[in-house]
Amino acid sequence: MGGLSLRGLSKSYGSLDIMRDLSLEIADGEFAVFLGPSGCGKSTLLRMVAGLEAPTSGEIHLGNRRIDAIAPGERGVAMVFQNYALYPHMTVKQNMAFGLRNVGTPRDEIASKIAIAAKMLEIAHLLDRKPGQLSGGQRQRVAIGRAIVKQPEVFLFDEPLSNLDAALRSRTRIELARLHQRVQSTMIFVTHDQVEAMTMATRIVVMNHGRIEQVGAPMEIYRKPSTRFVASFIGSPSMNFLPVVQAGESDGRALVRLADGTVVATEILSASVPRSGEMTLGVRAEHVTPGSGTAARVDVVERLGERTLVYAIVDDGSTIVYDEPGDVAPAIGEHVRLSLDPANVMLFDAAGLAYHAEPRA
Amino acid sequence: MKIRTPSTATGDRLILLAVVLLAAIWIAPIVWVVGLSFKPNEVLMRTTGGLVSPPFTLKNYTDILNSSAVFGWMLNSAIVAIGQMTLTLILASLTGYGFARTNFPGKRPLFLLTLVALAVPEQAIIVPLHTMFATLDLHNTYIALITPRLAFPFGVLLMTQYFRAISPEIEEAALLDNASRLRIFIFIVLPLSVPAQATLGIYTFLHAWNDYFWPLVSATRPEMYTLTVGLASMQTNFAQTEGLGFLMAQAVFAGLPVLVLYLFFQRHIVAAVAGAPTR
Amino acid sequence: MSGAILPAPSQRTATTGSGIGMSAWANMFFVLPYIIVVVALVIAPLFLGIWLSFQDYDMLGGWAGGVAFENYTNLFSDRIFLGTIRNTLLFVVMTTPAFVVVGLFLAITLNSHLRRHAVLRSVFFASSVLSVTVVTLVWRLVYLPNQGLLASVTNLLGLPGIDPVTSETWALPGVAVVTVWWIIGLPMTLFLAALQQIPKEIYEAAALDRASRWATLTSITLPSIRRTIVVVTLLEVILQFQLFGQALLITGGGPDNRSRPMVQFIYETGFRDLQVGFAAAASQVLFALMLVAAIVQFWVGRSRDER
Amino acid sequence: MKIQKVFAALLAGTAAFATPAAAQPKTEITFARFFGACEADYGNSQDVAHARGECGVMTTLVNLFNATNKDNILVKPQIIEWGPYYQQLNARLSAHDIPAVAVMHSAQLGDYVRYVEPLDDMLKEAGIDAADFTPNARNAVTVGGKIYAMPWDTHSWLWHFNVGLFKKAGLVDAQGQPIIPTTVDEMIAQSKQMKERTGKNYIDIATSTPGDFANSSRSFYSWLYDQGGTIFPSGYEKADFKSPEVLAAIRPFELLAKAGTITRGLDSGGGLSTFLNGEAAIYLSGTWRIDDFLAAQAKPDSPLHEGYTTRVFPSLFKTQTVWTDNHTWVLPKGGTNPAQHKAALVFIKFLWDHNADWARGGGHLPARQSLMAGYAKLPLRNFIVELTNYGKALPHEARRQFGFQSMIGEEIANVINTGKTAEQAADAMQERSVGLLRGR
Repeated sequence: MGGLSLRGLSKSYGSLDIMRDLSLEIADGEFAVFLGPSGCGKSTLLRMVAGLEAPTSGEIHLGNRRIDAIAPGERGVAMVFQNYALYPHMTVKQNMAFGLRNVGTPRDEIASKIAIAAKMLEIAHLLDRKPGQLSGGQRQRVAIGRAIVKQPEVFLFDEPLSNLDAALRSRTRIELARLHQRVQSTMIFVTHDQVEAMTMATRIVVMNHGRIEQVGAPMEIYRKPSTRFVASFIGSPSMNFLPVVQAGESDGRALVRLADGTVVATEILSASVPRSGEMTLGVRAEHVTPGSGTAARVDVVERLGERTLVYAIVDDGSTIVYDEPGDVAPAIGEHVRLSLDPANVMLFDAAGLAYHAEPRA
Repeated sequence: MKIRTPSTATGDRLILLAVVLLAAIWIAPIVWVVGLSFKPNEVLMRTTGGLVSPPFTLKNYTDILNSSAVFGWMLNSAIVAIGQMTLTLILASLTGYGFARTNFPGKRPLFLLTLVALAVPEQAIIVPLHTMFATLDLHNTYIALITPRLAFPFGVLLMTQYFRAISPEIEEAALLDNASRLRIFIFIVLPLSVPAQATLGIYTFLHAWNDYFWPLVSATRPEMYTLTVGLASMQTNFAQTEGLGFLMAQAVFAGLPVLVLYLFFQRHIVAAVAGAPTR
Repeated sequence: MSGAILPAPSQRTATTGSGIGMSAWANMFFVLPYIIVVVALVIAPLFLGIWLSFQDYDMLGGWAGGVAFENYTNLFSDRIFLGTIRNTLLFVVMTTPAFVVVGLFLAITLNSHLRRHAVLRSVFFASSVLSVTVVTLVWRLVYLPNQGLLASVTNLLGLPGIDPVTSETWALPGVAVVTVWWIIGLPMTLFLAALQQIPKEIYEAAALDRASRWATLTSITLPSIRRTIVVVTLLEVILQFQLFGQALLITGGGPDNRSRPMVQFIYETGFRDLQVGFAAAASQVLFALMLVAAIVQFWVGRSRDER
Repeated sequence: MKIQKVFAALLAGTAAFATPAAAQPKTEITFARFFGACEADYGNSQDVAHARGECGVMTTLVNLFNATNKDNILVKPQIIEWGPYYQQLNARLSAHDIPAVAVMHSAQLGDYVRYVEPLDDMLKEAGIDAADFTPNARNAVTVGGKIYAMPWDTHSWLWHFNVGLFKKAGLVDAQGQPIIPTTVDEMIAQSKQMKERTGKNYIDIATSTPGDFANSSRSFYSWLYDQGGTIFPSGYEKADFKSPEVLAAIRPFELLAKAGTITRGLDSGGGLSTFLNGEAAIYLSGTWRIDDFLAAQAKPDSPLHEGYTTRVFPSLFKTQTVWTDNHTWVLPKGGTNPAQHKAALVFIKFLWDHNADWARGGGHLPARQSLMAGYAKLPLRNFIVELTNYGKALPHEARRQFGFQSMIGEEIANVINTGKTAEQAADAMQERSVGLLRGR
């Protein structure tokens, strides 16, 4: 029932194109996260689904209804705003009841729905307070509660965690994931924080400049980013990018040479890689191991507890981050040699398109 | 940076001192007015000083209260002021919301019209306005006393600005809560604009209550007089020299209801909406 | 904050069509009643007034036909009238900043639930409830040469006497002081209402950032209510252009025409001397000045808005 | 329109509360006047003989008439503050909301002449004998040979003396009466002597507000007429302020100001209290103040207790004339139906019969010659009773008399308060008179 289908959506303000011909299917019950930097159009997309903005062209379907022409309140969606947008003059209870009253829900039904939601969100003791008397986290819960009581087919979240402190944010992430398990509704969550996307999403939609860069499950996007943009946006620390030139092939797999002359083997089919042009090698920190290979000098050491990140500078001046598995990290200024895991390096062409390793048959 | 705490305390005291001094300047003439209103007129012909020394009298007030018409005038003033205030608030709020948050063909020119109307001085239209109401045979009615002031462009401008400052997300939330535009206006936007409503309300009430020239030329039948016109009509031709105490008593008498209204309203100006303590 | 992320509401709805709630045409009903009222009660009389300004029309003597621009040419060769333009502009320049600064100061200082602040607010509002007749009567007592309160104070302090009633220099400032005293309540109240819209959290954040009082004022309070400052300035300019009663009743426009405002001129020519057409022409000049002032201010306020 | 009707219907209910219960089928006539309302003191009193002050006399007169008239007439006063009275009247005339009887200053009559009924025949019909008008009153209500109003009084311009100060200054004659100056030089000399001997100002005049500007112009007109001068030597479409007579009528103020013997910048309250407190020797004011000062004189603690007297504004030139004005009653055209018209005549006849009460209680000179002898017997009135023979006003043909009064008064106030010369004032008057007479 709650599958969402966006078909050929475009949005422009005057001559300014925000979004061009965007299509996307979100299955019923999915937790989809729209991820991208600010200005990428993810919020606009969400607002179009909500009905707060009209697409310049294109269609939006929810289940088997086309909803892009109907009023926001009748679409069967509920939204949690970045600033929560609670009604400041109403108590928590009134905030939650407003939407139900508007559609003429019987009084006792409203009361029971609020009671259930309040219990679920542990805000039952706050029902008679006004938003001004609540903490940020409490407001957040009320905003979610206001959405829940409407039992929408689709929940829309517009960066709802960005105003919370770090501890509260991670707790809320878990609660939202739990909530999704429980209500089983479709959820769309907009964020620029890849951690939120990775932790909560069943599917991530990475957006940039009004286009979808990639759609996929979190680990798929993490492992096989389809563009350099996606690769850089996902993962912490950010992926290492090193300029390379092609150095022929070995066994049908591409070889590339780093700036210092080190030749790196990859598992990428050389046939798939364009022959000419500058290339960039991408490799994540956990796939760089110290020991042999490219020479580098340790610049910064970041101890995160469960892992230690070492930032080392290669000859050509670029930085490589790698995981130091052991408890003993190298000293700053120490010279190390780094090898890149051939199975996990990827290449990007000048246009940013990614080429991934191909498992051997 | 380092010595902020003591300096803030000193600053607080200095500012309070300045405000209290200013308040003293502000209240002195008012005290004078009240004081004069309790002095016999004959005494005031010679001197307007010596407020604290006898003789005192209540005659200035009893003279007002003994006028059989005075409560009728007060009722008229109340009807006119409340009518004008209510209608102005409704008009200004609706229009302000329309300009601030909705869109429709011709919005820009219509808003410009409001700005133009803002700059029209009262004196420029009072003669044509009087003629118009005479043609419609509406003088000596409440309609004539109330309607000419309803076109209050400043009220529209004020409400427009105020509505613009309300977070649009709140309205969007209401939109998603399936509220109609009108419901949003009534249940969300209006309650949120209480401080502005109270301000505009006090101002229009005060303006209507103290208005003199228009009711003077429009309400010519004594039973339609407003309080200002009625009280002024009681003054003798030499009121300023012979009836100073009486004049002052009239001022206190006419001003008191507005002051009471302000005391009532100011709770809403410094309102509970945004001003509620966060802790 | 949201404003930075979301496009301005008008912009958004501009492309909306039937996307949100009501249709665009239906939204016009929000403003329609007011537009009808303003056209009937301001614009129509205004045009009648403009027509009158081209007539030789005496209130009792009757209508003597059109005179084209004669009323206007007469106006601009009338020394008294030109003096009233000067006085009016000077008065606006004197009072408007005072209203904004004093009003703001009072609003910011008294913006709290403290009981003593509520009392002080009432004090500053109380003078507004008096009619102009009484206000001027009391202030004439203050300004009375040699015997008045002001004279007593300046004598006591050994200052040179300031005599607003008979001094060409002090007449207009004297009227300005009375005006600020009389109706400071309005700007104060408007600013108070605006201050109520600033979320408390911002101040708490500033306090955590150990922002000084001055920094809080200049970087939080003032920017947050900038629109209201523009609106109050606009209102005060519009109101003070229409100075009338205080000048008429304190100085009568004198001495030597130094405090006669335009509206007094209009009143005297129109209602006392019955030259309705001539007064209408003077009204149009006032209207034009006010319109220019309003547009300039709106434009200044707007261009800052867009930055 | 529809909304208005609904609204009107809604309000009609409320209006009913404010409107007194409908009267019996009486002939109601509206009666527009200033003079104030004083219900508190006079309520329903009909004791005209003991009423004091303009307000008291008018109130009791109307009460008496309503209670005693045999024609079932009800006079409904429509009382308006004096300041904006004529503005309101203009508005009423243009809105065709016209009172049956209205008070009008004779100085205004010229401007309104085409809006009021000519009364020659009606006065006869009402039984009012126009031959009994004083010369001044007759002049005041006659425009182009026709009578347009019933005169009610003459009020004029006086010097009120603090006799005690005059004694102290050595300016009294053998009888202890103030010596009245007869030339400008004498007056200035007196003023200097007064200042030297008593330290007090010689002339006390209110000059700071529009209401006070009349004080200067009344004085100006008086001194101008004393010289046989006029500001309209060649028709009423052009005023002339360049004549020697005009300058001579302004000059005394310039000289007094230079001598520092005239009060500066006082408003009416300040002027009055200055005199009542014995701070000035001569107070420039009208006939209406005599009774107040007599009352003050009677009080032992009053600075006037040593003596108060009054004289017609003295001529410093060849003849004695003085500025006058009059309260009159007019019947505005269209204010009555035939029944009301009759009633209005009955009412003004009643007023006519009570003119003596007005003169006594209101302090003005009566409009009836036959009452003059009786009036002269009132305290101090013997000094002023003659002025109804020689008092003068601007001719009715002169338009904008209010405007001229304010303008002249303002310019003379400038002479007194800011040290302008008589020539400068006259030039300004000349310039401003052009604007006043422009149009129609």
